[in-house]
Amino acid sequence: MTLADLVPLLPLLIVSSTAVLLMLQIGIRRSHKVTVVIALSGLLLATVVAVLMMPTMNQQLTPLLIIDQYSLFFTAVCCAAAMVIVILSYPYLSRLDDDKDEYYLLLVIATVGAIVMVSSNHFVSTILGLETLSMSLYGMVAYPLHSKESAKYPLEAAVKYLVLSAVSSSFMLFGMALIYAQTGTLAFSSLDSDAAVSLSDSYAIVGVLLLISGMAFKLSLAPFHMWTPDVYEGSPLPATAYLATIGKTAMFVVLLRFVIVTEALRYEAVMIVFSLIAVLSILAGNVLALLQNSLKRILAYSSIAHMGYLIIAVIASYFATSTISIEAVTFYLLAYMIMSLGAFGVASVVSSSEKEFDLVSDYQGLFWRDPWLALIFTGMLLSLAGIPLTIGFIGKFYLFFAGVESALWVLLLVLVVGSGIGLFYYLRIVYHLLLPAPTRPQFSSAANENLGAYGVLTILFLLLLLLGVYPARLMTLIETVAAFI
Amino acid sequence: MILVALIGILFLGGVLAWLSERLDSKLPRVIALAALVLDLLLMLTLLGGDSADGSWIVALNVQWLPRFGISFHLAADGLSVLLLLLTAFLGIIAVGSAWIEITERSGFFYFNLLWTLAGVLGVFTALDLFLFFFFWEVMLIPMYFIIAIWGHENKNYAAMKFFLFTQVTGMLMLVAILTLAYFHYIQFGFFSFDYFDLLRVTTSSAVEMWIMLGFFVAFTTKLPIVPFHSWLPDAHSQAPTAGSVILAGVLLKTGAYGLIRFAVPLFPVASLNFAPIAMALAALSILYCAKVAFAQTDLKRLIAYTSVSHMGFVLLGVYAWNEIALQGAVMTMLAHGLSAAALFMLAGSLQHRIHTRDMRDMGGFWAKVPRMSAVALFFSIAALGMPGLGNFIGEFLALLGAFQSNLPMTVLATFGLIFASVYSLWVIQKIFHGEYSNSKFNDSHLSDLSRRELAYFGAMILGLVWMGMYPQSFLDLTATALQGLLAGTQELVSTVVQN
Amino acid sequence: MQSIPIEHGLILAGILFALGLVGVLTRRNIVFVLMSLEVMLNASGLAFVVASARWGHADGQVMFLMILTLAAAEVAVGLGLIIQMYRKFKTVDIDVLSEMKG
Amino acid sequence: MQDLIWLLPTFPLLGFLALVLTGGSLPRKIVAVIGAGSVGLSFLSAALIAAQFLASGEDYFVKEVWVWMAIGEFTPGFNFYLDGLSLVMMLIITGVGFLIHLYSTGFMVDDPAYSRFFAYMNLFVAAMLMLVLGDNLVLLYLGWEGVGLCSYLLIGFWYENPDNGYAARKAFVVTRVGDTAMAIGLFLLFTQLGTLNIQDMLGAAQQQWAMGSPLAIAAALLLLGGAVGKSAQLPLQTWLPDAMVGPTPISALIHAATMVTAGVYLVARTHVLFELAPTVQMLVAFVGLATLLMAGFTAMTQRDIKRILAYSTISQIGYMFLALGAGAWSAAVFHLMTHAFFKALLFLAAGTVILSLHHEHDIFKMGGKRKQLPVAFWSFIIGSAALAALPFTSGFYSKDEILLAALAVEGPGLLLWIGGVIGAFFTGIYSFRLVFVVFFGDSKAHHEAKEEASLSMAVPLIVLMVLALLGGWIQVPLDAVFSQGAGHEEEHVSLLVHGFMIAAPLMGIGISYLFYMSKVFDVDKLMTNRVANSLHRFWFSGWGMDALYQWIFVNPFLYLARINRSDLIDGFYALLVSITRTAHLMLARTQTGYLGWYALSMAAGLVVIITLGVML
Repeated sequence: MTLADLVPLLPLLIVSSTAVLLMLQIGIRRSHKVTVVIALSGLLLATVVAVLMMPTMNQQLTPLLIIDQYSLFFTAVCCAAAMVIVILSYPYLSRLDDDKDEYYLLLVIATVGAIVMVSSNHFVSTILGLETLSMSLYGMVAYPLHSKESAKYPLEAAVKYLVLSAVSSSFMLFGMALIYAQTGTLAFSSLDSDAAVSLSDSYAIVGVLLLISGMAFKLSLAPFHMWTPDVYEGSPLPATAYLATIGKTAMFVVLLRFVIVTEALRYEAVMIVFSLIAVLSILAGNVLALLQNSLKRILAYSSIAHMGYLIIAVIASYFATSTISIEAVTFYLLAYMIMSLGAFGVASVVSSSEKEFDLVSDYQGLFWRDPWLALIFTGMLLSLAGIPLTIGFIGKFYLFFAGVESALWVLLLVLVVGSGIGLFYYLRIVYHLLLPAPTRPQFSSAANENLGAYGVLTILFLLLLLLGVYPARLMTLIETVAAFI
Repeated sequence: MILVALIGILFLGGVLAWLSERLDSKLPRVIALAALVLDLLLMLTLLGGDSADGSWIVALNVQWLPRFGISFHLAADGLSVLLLLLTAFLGIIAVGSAWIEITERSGFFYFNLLWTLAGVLGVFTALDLFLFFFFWEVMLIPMYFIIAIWGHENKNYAAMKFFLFTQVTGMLMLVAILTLAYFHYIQFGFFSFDYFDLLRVTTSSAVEMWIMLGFFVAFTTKLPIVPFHSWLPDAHSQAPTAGSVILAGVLLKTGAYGLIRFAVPLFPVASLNFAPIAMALAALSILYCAKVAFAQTDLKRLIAYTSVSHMGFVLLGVYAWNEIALQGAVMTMLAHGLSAAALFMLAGSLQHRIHTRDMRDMGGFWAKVPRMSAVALFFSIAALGMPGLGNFIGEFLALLGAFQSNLPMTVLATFGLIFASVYSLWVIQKIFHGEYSNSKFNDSHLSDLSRRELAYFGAMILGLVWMGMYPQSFLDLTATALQGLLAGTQELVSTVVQN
Repeated sequence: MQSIPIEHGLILAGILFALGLVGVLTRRNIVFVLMSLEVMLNASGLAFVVASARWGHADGQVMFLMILTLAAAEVAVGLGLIIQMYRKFKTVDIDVLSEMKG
Repeated sequence: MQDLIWLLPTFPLLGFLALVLTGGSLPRKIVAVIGAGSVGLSFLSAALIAAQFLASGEDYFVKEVWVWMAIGEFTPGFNFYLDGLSLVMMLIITGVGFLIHLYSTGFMVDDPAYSRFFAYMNLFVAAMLMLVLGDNLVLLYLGWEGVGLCSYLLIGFWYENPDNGYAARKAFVVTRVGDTAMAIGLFLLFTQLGTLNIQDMLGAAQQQWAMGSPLAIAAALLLLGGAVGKSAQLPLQTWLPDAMVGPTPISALIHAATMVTAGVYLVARTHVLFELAPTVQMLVAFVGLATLLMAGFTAMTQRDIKRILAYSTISQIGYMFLALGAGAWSAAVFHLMTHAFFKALLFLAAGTVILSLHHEHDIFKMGGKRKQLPVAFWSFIIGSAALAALPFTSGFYSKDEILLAALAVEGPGLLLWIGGVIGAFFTGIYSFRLVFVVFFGDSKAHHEAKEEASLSMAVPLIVLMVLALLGGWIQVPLDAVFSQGAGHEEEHVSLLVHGFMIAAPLMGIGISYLFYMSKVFDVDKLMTNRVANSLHRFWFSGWGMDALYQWIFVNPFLYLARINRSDLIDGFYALLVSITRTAHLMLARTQTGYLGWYALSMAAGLVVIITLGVML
């Protein structure tokens, strides 16, 4: 392991050292502002480095990590998203009557986990990254525990998340064990179709299914979705945002790599299970969200559905000749990150750790009270619904194309039906935004207080539109990146 | 470039109108009007440019999303130009009808109005199927806002229904488009969504039928045709007047345009095989909706159902697919655009005056508002297909053409003329004839048509008479375009028949 | 010497795993739930050890060490939460944590 | 001058526009001038054109104004076609029309909507002229629908009363049924013959269609449908009697003189088709016969003066159809003309009577009007004489020709002739029943009648009296039009035949004299007889046709409309919605919030998945 080997690890190292730095800073002198600045600069540096390294880098670093354009792409994306969440967290936590700094520490560590995951092509690194991520997330979910009137039920959320995700981890671990027992390897690459041993025989296939179930839990796919709404609702909004975006994305990248590299879809069993999961998630997610009144729960259920959409593209990747299905997953993950960050962001801008405004009715008439914020919110919701002019539409377009290319007509039909139902609850929120404002509004526009958050939301909104109208550049980038997986 | 200008002006005008509200609440309507008039003038420069070989008057084609071979391809031939003119004209009328009716949040209202129209213009000029779909969807959201914000008592339900119907069927069309594009990829080895590339795709008849159905459902939902029509009555009865005008006058026509431009030319064989069913549906919706219309008590619902009934003639004409029938369909689109819009505006101005749409409360208005009654009489007469007015030309030609390709369905459809007379005269009887009584409503504001209203009703009356007495000026405009479409499909069909 | 066939080891692990899972499902007391989790995690650890014995290289055992730490961490966080929970509700019955539903 | 033929419809049209656009703001004098004057002008020009045309001695004359629409070979234009037939029609329309307009200036003088009335009237004249002058069927259809519209507007002229509205709608819809058949006929003709220009079409038909070919039969039948609707013949005659609720001049102009005879014009115009379809032509004859008898019976039983006249119109048009069926085209047109004269006369006279009695319609509430209303009285005497076809009146000559033609038909000729004679007999009865009851006997008028009508009303009556008397000697220039038509050369018919034809109406008059004048027989005593009574009620109801249609068509339509007011198809989508809703509620119940339950669901999912995997 020479010094040169450390270069590809730079983003990872930067973020980890940011974490160390934060610990030191906390040890020396607590200051919310300074903490945020350190975290932001660390993440920013990591993002920039990742972007700069992207064009050239393609290197397997120890059996555990693969640093290629794909992993770097998502490293950059995750770090950027983490920055957004940091900026959103600042005003949210500012009223918390308790130490705020460790929250950012946890956040950064979680990001380390995420980076490890997106660049992992080995079971060990998968587990390593996953657990780093989850552990820190437990903390973030439970963070406002001490505050006098803690917003929702962080404790309940944390306990549920901890127990259930531990269960799912054990699923994954046991699955890995079985695969290992069968094949004697823990690296994805040595499980592919021309490997000496096949996964199909005896207990290895069980192992694969166990592994998939575990992953499905982390991605909150039906039938492992039940924890999602409760944990989303209970956690502080920025934590929810993190869970919903970076948590999901990192896991999905691992899933994608695993499926693509090992060509697990060769096995009928896996194929069927995936199809089943996709259909169940799309239907269950959308139907459950239908008449919800809690914004967080709606977004939770809708995330279930969106993950289901993505699985369709994953399935498509097996039949497809071109890489479009992989590009579809990549693009849609990015799109989903932008839009759900935006949606949660709007909610967290008006909320704070004391009082979260979570009911759809809280936002009644926002369009006339704070047009800009409402416009952003509307944009995010419409994008989630897949309406043109937004990035969400291009994402949907990718998914549809992937499905058509692989002739997955049934799944496409389910996708259409699901999105149809989805329209209803997204528009329901939009409709509330449009209603005449109530005489005593729940919250006043917070534009002046936290310009930072407004700014970052604006940037997200502009990205949403730009990539919705002219995504050509991004498309070509993703095309090149996707070739590496 | 001029086409981009046309669309851009509306998008910009919309934004301007919205912002200008901060300065003065009267400014937006002026800006909207200005933008539309400017568009209309620009369009007039397109007239007379139709080159004889049926090619395109103006075209613009630049790369947009190379990954999928998607290009930003706008073009207009006679047919498009005619519909563009209709759009701009009705847009102006709509602004006129909203002039005093829309008081709160006028800025955002005109923003939505202009963006809807911009989307429609895009639909009428897009020659890249992705772009077409893009605009197809773009026009929905602002329309949703118009209904959901400025609508009447049951607006949420109506707006949601409108959106779900059009959006879900739109997704089916997206799947169809993508499938077609993918087959193009298989056949020619590169991605393209360009109209002319996709015209060359040939697939197995079964596949072609399925793809065609994808388009058909989307278009007939917009048109609309039984059994996909049931969003229309709710949308219309709840929408503000200007919304109804745009909806009935322009949005419905996008469905018909889609059928003429895409559904049939792209899938000539499938359409040929499907024509009997399509025409049967047309006849069904003509008769069925005429009957349901007669039963309505809500004036706007009634007019909405009559719209569905009239659109049946369009579908009939399109699937007869010969020049007379097509010209008939186009004329019906134009004439119905005017007459239905006018009827909705009358209904709107009545509601604006007496705050009810329930015909059971009305009666004997002729004595109170003779001018309005005369205008209403004129447009109901037009709606029931009185010769000398536009609607007659359209329906007569459509039936005449259809008769040559499908006799029984045409005969059935012709009975629609009887039903039309039944409901049209019933409306006149119920509202304007009979004894006047104001027991059911407060008629303190029941005044006759103002100058402004007279002006735009007069314009529409002139339009209908023009269409009825000298339709040639419109027929000539579309002739080459339609003949081109016909010729194209003919040779495609013949080649397939040979194979 | 006669080595134990790998299947036996895996079956044992499987049984442990199942027991743990059942424990998580049935137990109301959160402490026991955490213990059952431990059982599940260690069951998979056992499976790894067995497997690495079959292939005769260390990967599996490394994995097992990782699982140990991981489980420790899980429990650490878990216990912390239990304490908070006991403070709030004066009970360790997980069913009190059911305010969010629907 | 001929080239100015387009002026004919233009004058009234301008009048219409002027009256509409001013919207009743003009003083009555000017309205009267515009309304009557425009028609007068077009009558003058019509007369001049007619003179010139007859002088020129051409067979026909076409003036192309502009191309209406041109798509492929479908090129109908606004072209005017003038020949003997359209000449006669246009003179009747403008001439009689002008007289009636003149009359109306007096009749409507105290009606609030004076200018609306004349606007409609002018529009009607314009449309009617388009109908008869159009050289292609599409243009004819335009006029055809136009007159229908005007008839609707004028029947419902007094709109406050819903019954008038009902009558108006009934008239429009019932005729629309016929029009629809006609429209289909047009489609058929164009699809088969490739043109809708009447002359070309007829020529093509003669070349392409053999005698009695099914296509010809279909086409003729469909056109007949239109004719039957407009001309109130069986089975579509029900609307005309109700149409009498309109102002009396309307009944005179539209529902006696001109519009209702449009059917006759259509058949005569397209007679070639009917000659190609002999069966249909025979059908025409029998439709005419049945109608004239049915209407004759009914007319005898009516009490409303205008309904009596209406039924008499129906039956007279029946005669015209009889003539058409018998191939005596010119006889039909000739009777059309004379009928226009005397029926207009009768209606206008009836108008004065009604007006003088403050809109009293029941003849048995009238009586002894002989003294008060001399003009009306003499009008009625002459009109009824002509109607009953007494010798030397105009009606005599026309009806005479018709009956002879009917007799000349091979096959059922005698039957047709007998029917016609019986009809004439009834005509005698009901026409003079009216005269006797209204003008003789003692005055039962409770309210004192107004004095004789104004000059503007008297003059037209006098003119029409002259025409009704002497119209029989007018020579209609139709030989060129129906050259190949079955021109029945005067074969010698025995004096007996003539005797019957003269005697029949006289006997009728005699009988009605015995009943209503000298009261030798008592009507009321007759009514006590149950058979006679029920017969009377049957006839009075117009042979129960209204009830029948109500039962067959109207009620089912209303029923269907009522049950499906809220669109069944919408129910399907509502069902989808409720399904999704229930699904949501059920699924939402699975989100219990209990950790154990969640873990259980995970375990269950795992088990399912693994079993699935192991199965496969």
